[in-house]
Amino acid sequence: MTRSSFAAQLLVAGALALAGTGPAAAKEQVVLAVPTFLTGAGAPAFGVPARNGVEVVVQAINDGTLPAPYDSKGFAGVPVQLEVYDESGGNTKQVTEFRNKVQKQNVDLFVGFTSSGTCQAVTPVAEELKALTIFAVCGTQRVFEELDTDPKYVFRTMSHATSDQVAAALYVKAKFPGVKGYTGLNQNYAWGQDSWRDFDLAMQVIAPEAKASEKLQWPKIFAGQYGAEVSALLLSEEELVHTSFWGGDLEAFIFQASPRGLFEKKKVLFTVAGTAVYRLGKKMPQGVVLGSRGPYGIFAAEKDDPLNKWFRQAYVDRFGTNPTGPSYQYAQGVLAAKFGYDKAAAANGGQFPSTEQVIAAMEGQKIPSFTTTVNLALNKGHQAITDHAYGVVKWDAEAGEPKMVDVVSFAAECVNPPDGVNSVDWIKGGMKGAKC
Amino acid sequence: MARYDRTLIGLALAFALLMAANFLMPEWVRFIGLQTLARGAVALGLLVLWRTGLISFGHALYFGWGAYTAALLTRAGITDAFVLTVAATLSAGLLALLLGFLLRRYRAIFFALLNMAFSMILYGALVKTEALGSTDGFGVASPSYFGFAPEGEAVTTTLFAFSLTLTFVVVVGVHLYLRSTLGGLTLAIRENEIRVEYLGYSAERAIHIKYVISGLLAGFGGAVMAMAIGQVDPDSMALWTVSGEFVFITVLSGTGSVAATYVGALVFELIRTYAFEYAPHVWQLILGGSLLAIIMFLPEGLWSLRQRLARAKG
Amino acid sequence: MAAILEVDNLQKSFDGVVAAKDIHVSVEADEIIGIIGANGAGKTTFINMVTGYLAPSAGSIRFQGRDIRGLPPRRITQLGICRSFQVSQVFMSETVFDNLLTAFAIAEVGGLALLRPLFSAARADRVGTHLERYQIADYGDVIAANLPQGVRKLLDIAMATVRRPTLLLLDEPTSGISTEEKFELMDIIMAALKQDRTTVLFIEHDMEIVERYVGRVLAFYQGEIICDAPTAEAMRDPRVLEFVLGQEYHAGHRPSGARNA
Amino acid sequence: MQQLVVILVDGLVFSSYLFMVAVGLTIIFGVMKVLNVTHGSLYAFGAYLAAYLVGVYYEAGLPDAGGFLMLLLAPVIVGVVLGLILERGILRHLYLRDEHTIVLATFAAFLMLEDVIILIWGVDPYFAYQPVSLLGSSEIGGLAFDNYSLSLVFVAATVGAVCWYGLRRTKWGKLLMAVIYDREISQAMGINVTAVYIVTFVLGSILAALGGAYVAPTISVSPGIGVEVIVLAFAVVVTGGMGSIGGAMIGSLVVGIARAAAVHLLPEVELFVIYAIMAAVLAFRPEGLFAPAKARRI
Repeated sequence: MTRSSFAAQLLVAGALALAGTGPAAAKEQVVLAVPTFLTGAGAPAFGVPARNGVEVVVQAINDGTLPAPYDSKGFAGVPVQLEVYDESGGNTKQVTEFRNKVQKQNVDLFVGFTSSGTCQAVTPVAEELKALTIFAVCGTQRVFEELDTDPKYVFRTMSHATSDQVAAALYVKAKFPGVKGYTGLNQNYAWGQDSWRDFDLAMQVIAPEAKASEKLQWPKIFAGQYGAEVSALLLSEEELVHTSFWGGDLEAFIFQASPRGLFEKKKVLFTVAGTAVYRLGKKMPQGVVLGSRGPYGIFAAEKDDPLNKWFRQAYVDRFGTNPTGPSYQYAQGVLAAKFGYDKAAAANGGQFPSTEQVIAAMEGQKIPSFTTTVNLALNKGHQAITDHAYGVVKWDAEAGEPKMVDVVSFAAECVNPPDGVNSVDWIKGGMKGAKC
Repeated sequence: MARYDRTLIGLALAFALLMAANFLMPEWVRFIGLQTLARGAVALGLLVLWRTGLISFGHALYFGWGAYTAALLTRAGITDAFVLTVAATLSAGLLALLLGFLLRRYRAIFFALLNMAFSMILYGALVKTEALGSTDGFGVASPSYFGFAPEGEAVTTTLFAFSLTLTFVVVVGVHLYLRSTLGGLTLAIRENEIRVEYLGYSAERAIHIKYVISGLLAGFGGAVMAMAIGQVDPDSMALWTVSGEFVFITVLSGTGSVAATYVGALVFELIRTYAFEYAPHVWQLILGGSLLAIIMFLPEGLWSLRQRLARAKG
Repeated sequence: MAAILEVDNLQKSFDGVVAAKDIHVSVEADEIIGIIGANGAGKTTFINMVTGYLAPSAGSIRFQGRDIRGLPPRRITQLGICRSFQVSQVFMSETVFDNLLTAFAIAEVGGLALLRPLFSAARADRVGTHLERYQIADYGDVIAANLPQGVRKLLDIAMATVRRPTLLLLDEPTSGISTEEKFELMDIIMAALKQDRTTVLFIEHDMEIVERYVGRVLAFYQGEIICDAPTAEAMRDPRVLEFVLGQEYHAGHRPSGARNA
Repeated sequence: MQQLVVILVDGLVFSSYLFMVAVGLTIIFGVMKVLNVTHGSLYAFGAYLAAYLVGVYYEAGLPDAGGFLMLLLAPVIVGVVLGLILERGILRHLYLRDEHTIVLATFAAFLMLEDVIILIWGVDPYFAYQPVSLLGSSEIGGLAFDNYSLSLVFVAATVGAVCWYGLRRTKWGKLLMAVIYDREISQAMGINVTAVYIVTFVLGSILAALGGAYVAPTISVSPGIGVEVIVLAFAVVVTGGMGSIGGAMIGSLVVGIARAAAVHLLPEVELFVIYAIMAAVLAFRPEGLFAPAKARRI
C-alpha cells in the first residue's frame, strides 16, 4: 500500500461518513450495535450467551413474534439491523471502535458492554457524540455516581454491582445467621476489588457480629492455578468464603477445590457463578450459594411469566442450552430500547422518533422485562434498579439439570439506594430507605 | 546536505497539508489521525534506538508512564494540554534516564527483553493499585489550551491541531539530531564499539542518550493518547502487547526516514480499523496476518517500497 | 629529556595465569620502540593495559606525569595515547571517507558540539589531507569491507591518529602483509607519524622491520621484559637470541616466504 | 509447622507448573536467541487438543487409565505439526534478519493463532476433569491434596532430568550446546544448524504443549489461556536466566515457593511477588540468577 492509496481510502471512508449524516427521515432500518466479548476469556461466560440472547430477541422483534407488550414489529415499526462486535482488545480500541461505529457506520444505538472499564471509557464519548447507549451489564456504580452525574444519552438497564453484594449479605444474614467470620477470594482487578469492598461494607452493616478475615486472597486475574489459595482457605478459621470469580477462573477454581473438599468444609458464596452453573452441571459443587447478578438465568427457570417462558423456549430451541444471566441481561437491554422507540413514536404521532425523543420516552420509566421490572429510578432516570435473588445449587437428578433451592428474592428497592444517594455512602450510612 | 533540506521541506509541507485537512476530515478519521500521532511518536523513539541496532520490547513502559502522568495531572485539576504533554514527556524521559544506567550495558535481544521485563513491572503495579482504578483505569479530563476549553467537535479538532504542531516540532528535532554528529555516531556504534571507544567517546553514553530520547518520545505519545482517548488503563497503555505494536510499527516503517514512522503508524491504525470492521470475529487473524506478510515481504519496511517505486519510475 | 610514559612493576594475571610480571618501562618523547616476543609473551596484554582495555592487577602507569591506571580507554585516548589493532577495527560497511569523517567528528567535538552536523566542509578538508598523508586518497569511496588488507591496516592507523596522539601504540601493523608490501606500508606510516613527532611503540614479529625502523627494543618472554636495549644491542642479547629470535626468525619469515612462493 | 509443610507442598506444585510452562520457552531462547511468543499459543493448543481427546476418549467409554495417554499424545501432535508449520513456514525465512524481527513474527503468529483456536474449537470451554477425579486425593499436613496436582511435581522433575541429560550427555545435546555457544563457529565446524533449529523448535513446542496438556484437566480450557502463560513463563525465564534450563528450574522454584508463601502469609502481595522477584533480579543480576554474564564487546 502506498501513501496515495491511503489518501484514497481516507477520502472514500470520509465520503461515506459524511454521506451517512443525513436526516433520520424515512428510516429504513435501525442499526443496533451490540458490543460483547466475542474473543478472549470473556467470550464463553458473557459474550456468547449475551449475543445469543440478543439474536433471539432481535429476530423476534423483526418478525413481531414477541409476546405483549413487545408484540409490535421492529423499533417503532422500523426493522432492526443487528451489528454485534467484539468488546475485547482494551479501552483505547473500544473508544476508537465506538467512534467509528457512530461516525463511520452510522449506528443508531448501542446496547451492551460487559466490562466496567470499557463502560467508563465509553461514557464520556457517548455523551460527546450524542449516541444513545444502553449499558446492559457492566457493574461499576462509578459510571453515574462519579463519571457522568448528569447523563443524557447513557442508560443502564440493570442494577449496578453494589446491589449484588448487598443482596449477598442479606442472604447470608437470612440463611446463615450464626456466621462468625468470612473471608474472600477475589481476582486482583477492578471487579474483584469492588465486589469485596461492597460485600464487606454490607456485612458490617447487616451482620456486624461476623468478622472479616485478615488474610484475603487476591489471585491475579486469569491465574488459572489456585492450589495455594485453596490450601489457605482450608486452613482459615472463617467458615464463609466470598468470591466474585467468573468464567474460566471460576471453573478452574471449582475443579481444583472440589477434589480437596473445600465445598464441604466451607460455606462458599459465588456472587456471579450463574454463568457456569448449566455448563458445569453435575460438576457444580452441591450446596454452594450463588447469584447471577439478579433474577436471571437459572433463577428465571421457574418464573412463570409469558415473556420469560417465550424467551427460554426460543433460546433453547435455537441454541440447545438454557439462557444464562448475560443472555437475559443483554436481551433486557434490547427490550428497553424497543420500549423507548415504540413509546417515543407513539408520542411522535407514529413518526420515527429522534434519539432525543427516545431518551425522553425512556427516562425514569418502569420497563417490563422477563423476570423483573427495569425501573429507571436513579441518576435522573438513567440508572435502573432491578430485583435480585440468591439461592443454593442442587443437582436435580430426574430433570437432569441443576436447580436453585432456598432461593431468597429481594425487591429492587431493598438492595438499591434511593435516588440521589451514592451507593457506597448508602451502605455505610446503614442503608436508610431500603424497602425490604 | 541538500538531501536533509528536502526532508525538512517535505515535513513542513506535510504539516501544512495535515493542518488544513484537520478542518475537512470527518471526525473518526481525525481520531485515527490522533492515534497515529501518538503511536508514531513512540515508533520514532524506537527508530532512534534501532539506528544503533537496538530495539525495545518494553516501550509501553514509557508510553503508559506518560499517559498516566498526564491523567493524574488532570485528576489534580491541571488540564492545560501543554503542561500535561511536557510533564508526561519529561517524567518519562527521567525514568528512561534512570533505567538507562542499567540497560545501556546490554545489547541485542537482551536489551529488548529487559525492557519488556521492566514494562511488565509497571503493568503489575498499575493493576495492583486500586487508587488508580486498577484494570479499569480512570478518566482523563478533556484538556484546555492556555485557558481555552473547546466544546463538541472542536475538542478533537483542537487536540489534533495541538498534537500535530508539537509532533512537527518533535519530528524536526529528531531529524536534526539524527543528522548531527551524535546521531551520526549511531551506525559507527552499531558497527564497532571498540573503535568508537578508542576514538575517545563512550558508546554506552551515546546509547544512553538515545534511550532517553526514545523515552521522551514515548512519554509524549502516551500523553497524546491519554488526551485523545479520555481514559487510561493498564491493558491498553502498559501491556506487553502494546509494546509489540510499537515494534511492529517501527519495523513496518523501516529506518529510512522519520516521516515513514508516521506513515507506518497510520497503516497500522487502518489495518486494525478495517480488520475490526469487516471481520469482528477474526480481526486478530487479519491483523497478525498482515504483520506477518509485511515482515516477510517488506523486509525494509514501507520506505523500501517508496524507493522501489522510485526505481520503477526510473 | 623527560619520560612521557613510565610503567612501574606492572602485574597482570588471568585467574592464575601470569600475563605480565613486574614490568618496568620508561618511554621518552620522539622514541620509536619495537616490542618483540613470541605469541603469548604478553605484548598485546601490555598494550591493552596501557590503553585501559585491561586493568592491571598491580603496578602503576604514568603518562606525562599523571597516573592513568584504571582509566577507561576513552579517557586515555583523550589524554593522547592512541592505538591500532592487530585486526583492523574500522566501520566495515562505511566508505573510507566516512570512516575518517566519523573518526574526526568524534575526536574533534565533545559535549554539546556533538549536536552540530556530522558533515562540514572544513571537516571534509581535514579528512582529505589525512587521506593524502596515509596515501589512501584513491580509496576514499571504497567500502572498508572491500579494501585490500594493507589499505585497511593504513585506514585503521589513520583513524587511530586523527587525534594527533602524543603516544601511539601499534599492535602488529604489518601482520598479514606480504614482505615486499611491509616496507612500503611502514614507510608511509612512519613518514606520517614523523610529521606530528609522535612517539611510537609497536609490536612486530619481523626483525628486518624492527632493525630498520626502531631505535630501541623491548623483548617480552612469558609476561616479563627480558631485554630493554638499543636495537643492535638487543639483537645480540643471548636471552633474546634464545627465547625470541629463536622462534622469531621462523615466525617472521616462513609465512611471508610461503606467500612469495 | 503445618503451615510450613503446606507452603512447601503448594510451592512445589506451583513451581512444577511454572517449570513445565517455562522450559520450552527457555530452550528455544537458549538455542535460537528468540523469544517465542507463540509459546502461549502452543500451550493453548496443547491444552485444547488434550481436553478434546480426553473428552472423546471417555465418551467412548474406554478404560480409564488410557485417558492419561491422551495427555501425552496431544502435545506430541501439536508440537510436531504446529512446531513444524511455524519453523518451516515462518521462522526459517527470517534467520538472517535481526533477532527482534523474528520475535515480532512470532508475535504476529500468536495473534493469528488466538483466533485460529476459536475457529477450530469455538469459544465454549472444554473440560477434561476425569484424570483428576480418577487419581483421587491424599492428605499431607492435615490437608487434602489432589494426587493429580502432586503428580505434576514428578512430571516436571522428569522433564527437567530428561532435558538435562539430553543436553549434557547425548550427541544431540552436545551439538545443541555448541550452537548455543556460537552459531557461526558451529556452522563452520560443519554442524547442520538448520537441523538443530528444527529439532529445537519442535522440542520446545512439544514442551510448551505438554505444559498446556498436563494442566488442562485442572482448568477450564477456554479462549485466552495462552496470553497469561507467555507473561508467566517470561518472568520465570528472566528470573532464572534466559536460555538456561537450570535457570528455569531455579527461577520456577524461587517464584513458586515465594508465591505460595505470600498466599499463606501475606496474600495481598501475591500479584506482585512474581514481578517483585523479577525486578530484584533485574536490578542486581540483570542476566538472571543462573545464566553466565554475557560477554560484551567492550
